[in-house]
Amino acid sequence: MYMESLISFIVTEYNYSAALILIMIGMYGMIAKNNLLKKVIGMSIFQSAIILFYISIGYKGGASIPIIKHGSGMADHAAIDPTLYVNPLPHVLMLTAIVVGVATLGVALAILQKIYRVHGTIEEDEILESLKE
Amino acid sequence: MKRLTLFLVVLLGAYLVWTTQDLPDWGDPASPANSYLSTHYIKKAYEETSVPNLVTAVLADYRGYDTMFETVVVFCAGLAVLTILRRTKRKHKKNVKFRPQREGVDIILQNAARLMIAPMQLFALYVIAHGHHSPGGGFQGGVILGASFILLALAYDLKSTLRRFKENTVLFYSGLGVLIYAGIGVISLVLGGNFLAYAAWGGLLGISEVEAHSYGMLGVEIGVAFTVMAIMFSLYLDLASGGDLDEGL
Amino acid sequence: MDHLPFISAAPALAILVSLAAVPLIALSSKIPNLREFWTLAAGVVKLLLVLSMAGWILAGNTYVYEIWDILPGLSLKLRVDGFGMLFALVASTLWIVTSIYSIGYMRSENEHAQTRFFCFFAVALSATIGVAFAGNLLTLYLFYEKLSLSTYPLVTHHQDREGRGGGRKYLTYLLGTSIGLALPAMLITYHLTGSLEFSSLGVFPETVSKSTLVVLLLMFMFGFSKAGLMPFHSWLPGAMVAPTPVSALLHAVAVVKVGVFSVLRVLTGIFGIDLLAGQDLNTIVCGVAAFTVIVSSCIALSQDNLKRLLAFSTVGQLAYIILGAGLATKLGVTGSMLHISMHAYSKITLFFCAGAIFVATGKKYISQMVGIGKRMPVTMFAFFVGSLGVIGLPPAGGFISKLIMVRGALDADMAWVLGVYLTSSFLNAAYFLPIVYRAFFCTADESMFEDKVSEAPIFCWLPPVITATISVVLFFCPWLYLGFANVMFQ
Amino acid sequence: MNLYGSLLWQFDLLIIPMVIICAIAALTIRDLLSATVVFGAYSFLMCLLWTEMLAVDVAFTEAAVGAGVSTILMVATALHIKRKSKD
Amino acid sequence: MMSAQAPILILLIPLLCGLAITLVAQKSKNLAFFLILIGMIGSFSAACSTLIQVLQGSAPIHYRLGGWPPPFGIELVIDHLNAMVLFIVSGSALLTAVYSRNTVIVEIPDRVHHYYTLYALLVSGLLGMVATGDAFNLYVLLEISALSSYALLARGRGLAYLSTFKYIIIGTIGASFYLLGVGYLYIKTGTLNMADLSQMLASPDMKESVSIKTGFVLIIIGVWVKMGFFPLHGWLPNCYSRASTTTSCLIAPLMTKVSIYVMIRLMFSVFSVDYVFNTLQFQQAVVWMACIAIVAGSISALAQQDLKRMLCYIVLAEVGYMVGGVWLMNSNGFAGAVYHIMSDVMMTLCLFMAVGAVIYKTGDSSLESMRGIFRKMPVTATAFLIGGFSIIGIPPTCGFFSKWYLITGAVETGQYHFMIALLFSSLVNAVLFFRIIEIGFFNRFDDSGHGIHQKFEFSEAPVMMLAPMLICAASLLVIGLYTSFILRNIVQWTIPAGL
Repeated sequence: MYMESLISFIVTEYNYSAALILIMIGMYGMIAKNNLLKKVIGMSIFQSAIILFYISIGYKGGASIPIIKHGSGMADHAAIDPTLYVNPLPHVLMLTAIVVGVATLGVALAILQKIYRVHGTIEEDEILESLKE
Repeated sequence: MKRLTLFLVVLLGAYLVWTTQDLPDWGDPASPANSYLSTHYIKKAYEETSVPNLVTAVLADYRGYDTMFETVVVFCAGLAVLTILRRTKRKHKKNVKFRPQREGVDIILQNAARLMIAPMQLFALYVIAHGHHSPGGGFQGGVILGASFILLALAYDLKSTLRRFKENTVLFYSGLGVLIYAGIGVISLVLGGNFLAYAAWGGLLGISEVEAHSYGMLGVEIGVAFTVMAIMFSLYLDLASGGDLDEGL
Repeated sequence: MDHLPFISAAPALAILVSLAAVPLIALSSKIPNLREFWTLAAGVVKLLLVLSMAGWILAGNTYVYEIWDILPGLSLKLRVDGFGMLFALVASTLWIVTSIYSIGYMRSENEHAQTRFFCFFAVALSATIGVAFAGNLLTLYLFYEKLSLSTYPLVTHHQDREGRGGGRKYLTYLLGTSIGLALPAMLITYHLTGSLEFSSLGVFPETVSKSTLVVLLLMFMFGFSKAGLMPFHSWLPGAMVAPTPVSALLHAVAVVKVGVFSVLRVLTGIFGIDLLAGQDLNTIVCGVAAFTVIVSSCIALSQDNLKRLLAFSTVGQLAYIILGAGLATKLGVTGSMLHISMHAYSKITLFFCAGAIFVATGKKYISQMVGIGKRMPVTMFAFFVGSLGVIGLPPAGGFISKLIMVRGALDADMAWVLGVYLTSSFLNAAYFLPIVYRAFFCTADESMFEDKVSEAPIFCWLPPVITATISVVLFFCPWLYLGFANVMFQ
Repeated sequence: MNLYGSLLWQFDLLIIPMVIICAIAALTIRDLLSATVVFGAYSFLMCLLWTEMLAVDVAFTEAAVGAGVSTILMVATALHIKRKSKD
Repeated sequence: MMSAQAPILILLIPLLCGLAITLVAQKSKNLAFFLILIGMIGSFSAACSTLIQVLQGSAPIHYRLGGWPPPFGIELVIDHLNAMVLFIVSGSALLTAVYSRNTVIVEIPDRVHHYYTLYALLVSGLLGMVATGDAFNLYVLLEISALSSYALLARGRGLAYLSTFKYIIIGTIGASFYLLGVGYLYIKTGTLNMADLSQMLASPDMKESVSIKTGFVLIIIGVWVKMGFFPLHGWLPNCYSRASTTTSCLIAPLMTKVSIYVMIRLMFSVFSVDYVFNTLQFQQAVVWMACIAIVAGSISALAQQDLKRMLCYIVLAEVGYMVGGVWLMNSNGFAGAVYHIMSDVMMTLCLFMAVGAVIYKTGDSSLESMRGIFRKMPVTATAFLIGGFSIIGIPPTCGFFSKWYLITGAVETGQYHFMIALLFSSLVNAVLFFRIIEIGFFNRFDDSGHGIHQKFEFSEAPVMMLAPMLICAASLLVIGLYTSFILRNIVQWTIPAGL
């Protein structure tokens, strides 16, 4: 009984859980990693995991890609059955999020290169060491 | 410190995973997210905009304001990297220790690139233009366009690429793209509609309002493509050369 | 009060006059005579404005003027009643006298930054009048803070290390207590009563518990630390680093009296004397004040620096005034209001004399002043009259106010307060009279001054003579001030 | 138990562990160049996952941006700095 | 017709001007400055027009972007609260733009036009965040302002790159938390429009939902990261104090205040008073955290030897004021917080401008650089003084009145610890500013402890820096004197129902 509900939980929600686990991996990388590039990688993982979360929201069992079938044979203004197409809204939102992700990545990498040029290293502890001297 | 972070992260993760039991089942067509706004878009978008790709319709029209700022984000990132990294004086050159060295000229690579670039760009244009009917649109096409220039720079070298596509031109295109997008919005504003209300274009172009939506979207997708292409290339330029546009990877 | 309040901009004008003088003073910084003309002119105009209201006030009217609607339900408001009028009159007459004196003092000492001095002097005066005419507690607080800040450059005028220390102490005590104690007390009062208007009946409803009242009372008394109640008194001796005219006006009249005035306003206008007496809060007020009276007088006995002695004497006299109000009887409060003016004239005389001595001889310490009376008889005679006023002996005005307060103590059946009064007067006599005695009566070889020492410039000795004269005149006809004080209880 | 599993949910179960493994690997590999390449693989797997969830536009973008340009930018940076990481 | 379009013009004009700078002003620094000025003036006048419209009408202005009706398209919703914030944000951006004339050329000589483009983008991002009525759109604009601020902050002094990198990491965590929280809301309600969300969230089973609660917490944490609320504040002082003068003038006052606005908007326009304070039980804890933020911010400010760092810690303490005020759960505290948004923008701006002028003239930002300031730069010193008085809370500057309301709110709900924290911070601020005033007022001493009255060269900052600074200083007094007007006509309308 208990086991069954657990399995049902896993089966019905595993995609969300996967996204959340990835979010946590990314967050751990961002906070705990010593190497700044690793932090950036963690950041990208974090962001794409959130995108996964949103995409999971938009998925519909038994539906097709969100492009209306049209042209020959399909009446233009016939009533469209919403169950046939997956939810387009999360996709739209996540296109934006991907772009934001790459933008942030670019800026972070630029600053990273600058830091390397100034401090000669991108290990956080070494930078802090060099500041103390 | 690391242990503590790990512990906290695991704790937070476990809590968040636990909360998912409250969420609707994955893939449930009747979940609120899949039924409320989404149903409206699926039912009405084609009728209202004559664009069958729902993602494009929602992206460039219903939520066109978001997308404009998304383009601005790209533009902003390009400028940010430029402002942070770009140097015109080369006094710091000695500090760059691990500068990648280019050894010789790889003829196979160059010829392969030469063969590929033209189809790539053609495909990119197709992606932009056909975004109404198939997956794709300004972003994807723009990225592919940008990638074609990156490929050129990788196969040849940065300087010869820059001769074809000057840095100032890159910046000009990036600004131009956003300007096209915002300009379409402003013109609809001047034509008496709200900002980005493509329907206002109908009278000007002599087409129905529904068609005007479709054309408006094409226009903004082109704008997006300009900006994304230029900025993707510009990001590569600055990051690969460390900011002095001297030598790439 | 039967009469309707009289709506007029006169109180606001009286405040603005000295503010308006500030740009004029600043602009004429290159021409000292013109600069000082503006100062004096503003003083005279202010005095005339204040006097023009006196008749109506004596007839039992009040002037009301709403300056600005600053918070919903709480506006910046001026209201002139007898008590405010009394204080404003004291401050504006003494401003003129002090201006004359400071012209003499600053010029003969050749002080730097005189323009700044006169500017901030004018600002401080407008703040003082503002406190006097404040129509509610918020307005009072606003002008109170303005006074603290505008006097800082005056206290630290010399810009030396001593000045920095004194100034630091000055602001720490004044701002610290006003923000830390008076402001929250005001807010809690507002929360409890919904009003900050002064009313002779008090504003607190009966539901407020006694413990809350006690806490609020203490917060107000110590919050307005310009009143110098111990343990928040030590800024006053510290602030004596200022040039003498500043000490004279600010620490005999403006600053400290503003503190006392604020405390009295709160006691009579926010708490109300009926509440004080009824809830037995007056014992607390009297206890705190009596402690300060006795302790500060004892400290004054041991001082050698004349200005520090005067400072501690001021602390004692201020507590004396609060003690009078703490009796919570009509006579006690009348006496303490009256003592504000009497003490002001006497104490400023003493400060002027100390400054004149410093100008003429450069001496600061009492032990160096033996025999000075023979060289500077006018100054020292004024000093004598001033000290009589502080001690409370005829023929100086201080006698009258002290007499009324003593009668108030008898009325209130608080015999121990009577003891405090008498002890304090004895102590006052003990530290003042020896100075005068040794100044006049000493053998020739004891005298520390040579023949060439003579009176200070006329600008320096005339003002103390004037104030001493006023002090004596007030003994014979205190009716004006008494009238103002009595109006409060009609 | 109501299963709305995707068209290829077995496929889904195959990719998700791989994505997680790639994510962990990208964070733990000490050679930064390898880490960025593994990160490129992560992006690509992610893109597959989205395709399989019928988000074609997003997958297309991620293939071009995430697996393509982002990886190039990271490689470019990794080549400009010391390749070895301490953790 | 134009007035109907005013809401979009507020952020569109700076955006277009920013683009124009990139396109045409590559060569000319003067043209870039001219264009940014045009953009800011246009934005400010549009904001004024919107504010007037809001004040005249009683209902909020809805602007449909693309002409689509609200839940389907994005809309701008402008009510009293954000009309006020738009006005103050565009106004201070205009002042900073004027101020930047001299500093930018000195501090970022090579990239003036890019700097100004990013400046315009940041401002339009902030304005967009304030104007929007859509939860996801807020995220996009948040990222625009974040990205442009990364670039602006990175071009700072000293270790600016390092602190900016930290800010990127922390800021991304914050923004992503916000995004995740919006995801939780979307998954349960299926909508992103704020008004629509609040209707959906009003139903009883939503109130009990764990995921909605999680969504709320994630969103609030995300916003707190952005405003630097205790204990998520570590990045802020380093980042803002190392920024260049113009950048810190622009970002330090605006970023935190806009985040506060976002917090208020989300708490009361998306969720409801009942939900935030009755269903969730965080109220006490948040007020305690605000108290700690205030006390910790003030004490850290006291420990600083650098003027800008000191101001940054004061900003942190002020964030505590506003968060605490909002979470006090009564109308006076809320009014105080909203009023404080307005006054705090102006007073931090005033102080940062004054300090910027000192740095511009002396090249030094330590406390000692203020020595002799009252003689050398009397106008700057006056502005600094007024700003300082306002931070301390001396009447009639506006800082006093916001404190008045915050304390009244604390007293009314019996949360005396918040009152004590506020008073403590006032006292510490008094010490802080009088320490500086003392340094500025006294000269060096000679051996006997007397001041050396050397002749200082009268060396005031340029007019372009002084004028905005003085306007700021004057506005502190004006806002203070018009408190009653502002409260009656604006703040009173912003108080959410049920508070």
